[in-house]
Amino acid sequence: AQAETITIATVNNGDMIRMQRLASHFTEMHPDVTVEWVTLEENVLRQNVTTDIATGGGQYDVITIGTYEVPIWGELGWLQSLNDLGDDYNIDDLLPAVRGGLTVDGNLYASPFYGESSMVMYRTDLMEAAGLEMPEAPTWDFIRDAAAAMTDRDNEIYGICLRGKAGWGENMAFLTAMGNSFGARWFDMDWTPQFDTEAWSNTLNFYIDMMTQSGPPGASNNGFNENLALFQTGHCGMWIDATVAASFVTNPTDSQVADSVGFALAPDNGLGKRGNWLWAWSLAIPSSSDAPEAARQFIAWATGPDYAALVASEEGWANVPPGTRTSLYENQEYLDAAPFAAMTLRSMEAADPTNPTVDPVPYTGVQFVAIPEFAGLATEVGQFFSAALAGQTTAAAALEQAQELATEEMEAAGY
Amino acid sequence: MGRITLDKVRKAFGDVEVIPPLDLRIEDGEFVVFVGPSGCGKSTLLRLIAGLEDVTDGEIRIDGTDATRLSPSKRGLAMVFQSYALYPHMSVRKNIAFPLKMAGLSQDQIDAKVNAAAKVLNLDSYLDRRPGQLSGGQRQRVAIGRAIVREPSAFLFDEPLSNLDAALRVGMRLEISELHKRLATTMVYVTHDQVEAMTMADKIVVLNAGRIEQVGSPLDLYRAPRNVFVAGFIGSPKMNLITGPEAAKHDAQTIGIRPEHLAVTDGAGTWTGTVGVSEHLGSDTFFHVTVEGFDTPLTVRAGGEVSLHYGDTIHLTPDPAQLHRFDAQGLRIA
Amino acid sequence: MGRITLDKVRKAFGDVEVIPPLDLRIEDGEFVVFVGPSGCGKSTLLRLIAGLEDVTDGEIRIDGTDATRLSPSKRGLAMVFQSYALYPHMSVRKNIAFPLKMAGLSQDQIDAKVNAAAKVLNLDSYLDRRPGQLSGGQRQRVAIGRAIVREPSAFLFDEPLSNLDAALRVGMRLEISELHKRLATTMVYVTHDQVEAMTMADKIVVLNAGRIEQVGSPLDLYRAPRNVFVAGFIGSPKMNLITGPEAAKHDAQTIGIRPEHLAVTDGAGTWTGTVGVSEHLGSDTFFHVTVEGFDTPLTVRAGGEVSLHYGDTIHLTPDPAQLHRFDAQGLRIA
Amino acid sequence: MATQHSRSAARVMMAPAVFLLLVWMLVPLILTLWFSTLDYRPMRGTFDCCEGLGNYTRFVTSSAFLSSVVTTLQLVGGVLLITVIGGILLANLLDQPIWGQGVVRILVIAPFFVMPTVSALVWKNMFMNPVNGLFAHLFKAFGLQPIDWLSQAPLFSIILIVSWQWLPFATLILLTAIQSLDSEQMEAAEMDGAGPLSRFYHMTLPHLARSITVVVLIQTIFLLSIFAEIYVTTGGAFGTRTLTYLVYQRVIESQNVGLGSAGGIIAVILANIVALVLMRVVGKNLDA
Amino acid sequence: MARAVTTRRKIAYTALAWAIGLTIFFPILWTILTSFKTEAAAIADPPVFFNFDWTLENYAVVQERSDYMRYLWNSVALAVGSTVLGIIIAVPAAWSMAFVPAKRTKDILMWMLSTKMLPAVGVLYPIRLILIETGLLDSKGALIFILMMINLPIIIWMLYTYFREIPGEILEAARMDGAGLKAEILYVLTPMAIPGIASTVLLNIILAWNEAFWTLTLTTIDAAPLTAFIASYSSPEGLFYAKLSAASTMAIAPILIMGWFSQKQLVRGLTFGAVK
Ligand SMILES: Nc1ncnc2c1ncn2[C@@H]1O[C@H](COP(=O)(O)OP(=O)(O)OP(=O)(O)O)[C@@H](O)[C@H]1O
Ligand SMILES: Nc1ncnc2c1ncn2[C@@H]1O[C@H](COP(=O)(O)OP(=O)(O)OP(=O)(O)O)[C@@H](O)[C@H]1O
Ligand SMILES: [Mg+2]
Ligand SMILES: [Mg+2]
Repeated sequence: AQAETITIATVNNGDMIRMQRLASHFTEMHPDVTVEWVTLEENVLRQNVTTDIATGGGQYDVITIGTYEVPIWGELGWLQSLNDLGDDYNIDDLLPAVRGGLTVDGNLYASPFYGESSMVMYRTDLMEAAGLEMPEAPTWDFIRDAAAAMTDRDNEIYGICLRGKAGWGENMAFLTAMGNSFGARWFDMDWTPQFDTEAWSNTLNFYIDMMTQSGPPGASNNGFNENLALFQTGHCGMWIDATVAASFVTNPTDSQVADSVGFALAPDNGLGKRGNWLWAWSLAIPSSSDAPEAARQFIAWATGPDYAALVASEEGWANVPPGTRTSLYENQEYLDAAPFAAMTLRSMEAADPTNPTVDPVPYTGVQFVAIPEFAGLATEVGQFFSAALAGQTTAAAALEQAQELATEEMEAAGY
Repeated sequence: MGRITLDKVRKAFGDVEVIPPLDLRIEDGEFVVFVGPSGCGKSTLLRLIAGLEDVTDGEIRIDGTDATRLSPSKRGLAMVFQSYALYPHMSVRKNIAFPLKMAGLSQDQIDAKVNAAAKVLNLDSYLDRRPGQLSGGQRQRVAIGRAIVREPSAFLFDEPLSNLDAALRVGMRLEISELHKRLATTMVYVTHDQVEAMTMADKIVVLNAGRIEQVGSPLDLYRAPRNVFVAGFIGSPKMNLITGPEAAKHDAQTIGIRPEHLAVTDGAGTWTGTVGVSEHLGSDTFFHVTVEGFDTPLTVRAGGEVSLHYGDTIHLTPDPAQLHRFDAQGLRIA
Repeated sequence: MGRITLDKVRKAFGDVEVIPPLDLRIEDGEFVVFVGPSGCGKSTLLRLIAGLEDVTDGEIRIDGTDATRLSPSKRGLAMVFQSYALYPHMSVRKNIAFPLKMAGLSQDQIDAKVNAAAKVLNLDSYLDRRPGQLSGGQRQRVAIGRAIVREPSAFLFDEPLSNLDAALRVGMRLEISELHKRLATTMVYVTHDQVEAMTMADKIVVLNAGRIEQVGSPLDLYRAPRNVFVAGFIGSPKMNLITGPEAAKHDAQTIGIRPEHLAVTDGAGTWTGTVGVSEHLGSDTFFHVTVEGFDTPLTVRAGGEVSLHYGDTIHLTPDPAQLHRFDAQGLRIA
Repeated sequence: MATQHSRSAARVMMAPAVFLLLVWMLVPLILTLWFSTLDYRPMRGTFDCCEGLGNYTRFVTSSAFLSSVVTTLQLVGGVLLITVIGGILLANLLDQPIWGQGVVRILVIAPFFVMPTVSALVWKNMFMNPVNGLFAHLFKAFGLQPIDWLSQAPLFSIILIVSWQWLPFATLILLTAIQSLDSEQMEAAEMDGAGPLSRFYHMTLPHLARSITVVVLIQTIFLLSIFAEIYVTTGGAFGTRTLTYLVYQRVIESQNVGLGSAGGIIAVILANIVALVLMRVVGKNLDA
Repeated sequence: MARAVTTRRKIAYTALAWAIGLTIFFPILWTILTSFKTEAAAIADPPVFFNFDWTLENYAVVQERSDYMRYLWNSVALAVGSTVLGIIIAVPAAWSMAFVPAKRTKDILMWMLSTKMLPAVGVLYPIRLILIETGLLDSKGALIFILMMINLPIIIWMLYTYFREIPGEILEAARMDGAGLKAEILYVLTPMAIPGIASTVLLNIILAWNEAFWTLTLTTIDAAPLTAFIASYSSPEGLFYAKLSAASTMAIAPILIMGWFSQKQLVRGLTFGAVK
């Protein structure tokens, strides 16, 4: 084969950077392929990748995208089908929920690199000091009370850290998932926005009250990274967020609280849905790629079953990208090295993207609505909610604005 | 080799006619000075000759050939500007060499000419300085040097001395006069300083509002100004101009008498007046004398040792041979 | 009401002594002119009096009280700067009113004074213009107006006319002289133009390298310069200074004779020389005459009608009464 | 100067710049104008003709539009106020005799060299973060409750960051202007009895008028398109969404190119109105 | 104004100026200091200033992840390239405006400036589509051209204000001396305007260096400059202050150093004809 160069666009998080580091193994196996990396912050990446693919720029051969984009882009024909990644790929090993989210009309359009759900991470020492014990499947009320009990503002310990930063992938991911457990939904079966419902009011008020009472200052600017930093430096009693965070908070080199972290399922309200989400960062090939074959080889390598072993041998089992393959959770070495593995798997299994809410909805997606308008709409709604969290407006007013905006947008979009 | 002819040359800036149609002949080798009050169009006329402005109408001929549409660089003239316009980023040597370089001369030829010019102008020891490191007089010389090397058919000077202080001005005046004697090249020189005009010119052109009032040798203008304007303009201090009944006595609208042609006479005189401010220069004294019936005081030049005081009454007698008479149009009555 | 006394005033910028200890008395109502070559310290001395520079040593008294450490605004003096230093963003009216406003006068008082000053200076019709819209002479008048309204005990002028053209300079010179006559306020005036010095001053202070060379009335300086420097500096054209055997004949190191005191004599004369360049001003003619044995040509002033030509041989006779003699130190021999 | 010759030369010499700028302005502008009349939503796969003015009405009537215009004006106005006033004071201070003036000037200039992204990141994380930020540490050291800058005073915080970047520019220009103030004029004012404050008010300030105009003009041009600072810090939340940012949201986040293009055209129109007003109000200062 | 300033006043001014200067500079200083800290020390409370364990580890980490030199080279190429190109186009235009002013000159200038007000994101799609059509996406050439166009109005304006201060007589002198238009601009105008041109160049290098919209949206690898480099550090997970600081320091250091070395030049020229 003649020499090819593939350009890979990826997010600047730990697993991806590790992949970048290990890519030399790939190029050893494929000396005819040169790999170029474009590592960007998540939002910049999404912006660049989206504009590129929407205008058919063909700048990238492999892109890192989430479960939100895959079905939409797949349907638009922007992605190449990945049905034949080779025999070694073992497609049936993929977790069904994840695989389902990446498949459109029976075609796999992206191969999951790692998957995640969300769960409760908490400080065992603080929980103990508060005289409480975390159940495996806590309720929201328990979380609220425990948070209040753990909070010690004088020592800058805040019972609960949650996402507050505006963005569809930030606070709205959390709030949408949380809303699911409160019986809330974005739209009814006629695509009518539902922010004027009791369920949403309960969700938002509960969230704001709890954060006001037990959350850290400036929570309205905290996203995943900010909360991670807070938790790692011992400022948080509990943190409900992505399961991948588990490996960071238990890693003693980065985390000051590594030895006192416990895990629990995301809370519920007894309505049959938990407030956890499902997400997978996946690798896909834009239709405009000019080196699809090499890109395919790369994806097969990076998301194939052997990659886990490679990471394990180079950096240890704890660093293996989680949440994509059943086989990983059957590997005892992994389960030993990753105390959070079982909880991660349970959380992922508890999320149901095709049937995310208590009442029926016309859309799929747990913490998002898989329609193109969602990102823009949810980001703006997120700004209303973030402002409510910051105390600049009330929950009721924020919901009203959200309802108004959503109605406007949905009408314009022709629903 | 330096004959410049202006034929009905007219210049308007937009709607404003700055120079109405004007004819002028400048002969080869002549030193012609344009004088006139500020804003009368001296610079404009010079720049028309140089080609730095387009003429609106008329024709400019240099040595007989039509140069009206020629670009400045093609006219074979050299110009020395009021601000000297030296190239500040070049050494004196480079400044002088610039026109030669533009003409495409070889480096040897350039060096030879620059050195020759520097010798003539006493600039040898400054050749490697920048203009900024020179005194005003030296800069002036560099500007002249730059003009000389081109061996132009005529030099154009626009108030070249007005930025120098009085003492230097006298010196440079002499240098330029000597240069003219030596090179015998046509020179057109603009100034509003009439001492310069008088001392340097072969021929003075007195301009007023773009019009030529008189053309002639300095002494012609001094002795026989063609009209009141020239009379008042040439000579320092100014000629005393008297109108009214006193002028009528001489069958004129205006009579003029220069301060140096008024004698202070003991006992009796033509006019009687009161001494006002007097200016003692040591060598001379200028009295301002108020004469009853005259609109303006008369200026009288007397020797340095005359002692008259503020308020003294004196008698003045004009030299009848030097009395100038002008008619109602302001023209000289012969 | 305007007596200024400098007592051993010394000024050094860092290590450089610009003005060695110097004593000077300026009487009330006097018009004192500082002259001297460029860089001799005229401006510095004026600025010391104004308070714009600190004296290094010595004392300045104004009307008998020690003003050495007083701030400029407290000294009751007004200054007119060479650049006029008008406030470009204010109308003429505002410019003139500014010192009054600063003094806290009421608007009525201000208006009255400004109008009075404008009348005196003929500025009535320009009061609402900006300085940028005025001619040089008008600006000069505004600057003076701003000084007048404060009714200072003395005016300080730093080369106020040097930015004006020759004709205007003559006019403004007269205006300032008249102003002095009218106000009878002390004026201290810096110039390097000796015509200004001669015509305006009651008392001239000749400075050279920060030292006073001579103080006296214009005619004193003209008639009896205390040393060679003053002799060469005062008078225009310059005094002819002759050294060598010719001077020795008069028992002097140097003898001096002014151009106007050299007579052109027919037949025979004291000195014989050859005519070089001659400058015809109409009223006068200046000849540059080379005399054998003299280092520099002599300048001779003759009447306007004398006709001598380049290369003619002439005889010159100095007026013995006007011959100045100087010793080896350059001091006048009485 | 102005001969036929030089005038035609001038036309030729202007041509490349004018032509390029014209193309640079017109081609995207026309494309944008065209897009703005389309239902162009790449994510929906629509590229359909003839929304007419629909996108414009939607953009203008959306609840976000008016507040974004107000925010833009507040941001630009706030930064101008801080930088101009701060610049004048600082320039005056730096004009005084001080030891190490050169070094101080270097310190003051430095923020101008910093990339907007970097400065926003540094301010947001290392200074304004309510837990780990330096301000928070400082507040705690004084026993105060740390402020969450970016949510409690979001616009002010952004104004602060942007002002920090532009203060050097204003200071430099004003400093040069102050130093060009004719010293004789100041001395004349002093002789006229004006104290330091009067001199500042009556001489320095009017002298600075022209430079202030230039600062305002140039900064406005740059400030109207402020983006990175908002993107990094608040992402347009908490009432910090400027018009530029709103357009960004429409084009990039909502992937509604038609609507965003309409917004872009409106932004161009508004910016030019601001520019015109600016020229009218202060422009005559430019041509003294 | 050569009156002695009392030492006391000078001390007071000095203290105040230094205090303000250091305050303004502090964020940069703090960033540089933090880049040498461990992540833990970077968020220590109370903050540590100098007494921490200095480490170069952050730089090593950053360098390992992204090839700094390539970004740096791209930044240099874009900044210098666009500026040089801009100057070449702007000098003749500014010459025309300054020395052959017409009635419309002022309007043209203002029009040029107004092209800078186009909100970049509004024309992102058109520009991208054009680049895709021409195959110039992620090419330094295209980006150099775009950055040049963005800053061209400023370059022209600055040069225009400098040129206006050059006495026209000198150019006329050159004409009289036989110089054609090219010689006039090349040998007389340009050398005389060197200080002005230099500061224009400096300012535009800074502006181009810091431009973060187009450089980010139109590049991937071949043309990606330091703004793209920094975009991959803006919020990585976990503790990142020290790494962010290291990356920030690397991104701003070259331009900061250049700015400091040439600050005299910059200060002298950064006046946009604001003075006089
Ligand atoms: N480029 C121009 N546009 C319009 N009017 C002009 C221009 N140049 C000169 N003028 C006008 O033409 C007239 C003559 O100007 P010119 O410069 O020739 O006068 P001048 O005799 O040289 O005066 P000065 O002694 O002050 O130098 C003046 O009224 C002037 O305002
Ligand atoms: N602020 C200063 N610092 C150092 N030296 C100075 C300062 N001001 C003036 N001098 C020096 O003091 C000397 C006298 O200067 P001054 O300005 O008083 O001269 P001047 O007689 O007014 O000259 P001119 O006729 O050129 O105005 C000069 O040598 C000058 O260089
Ligand atoms: Mg002129
Ligand atoms: Mg002086």
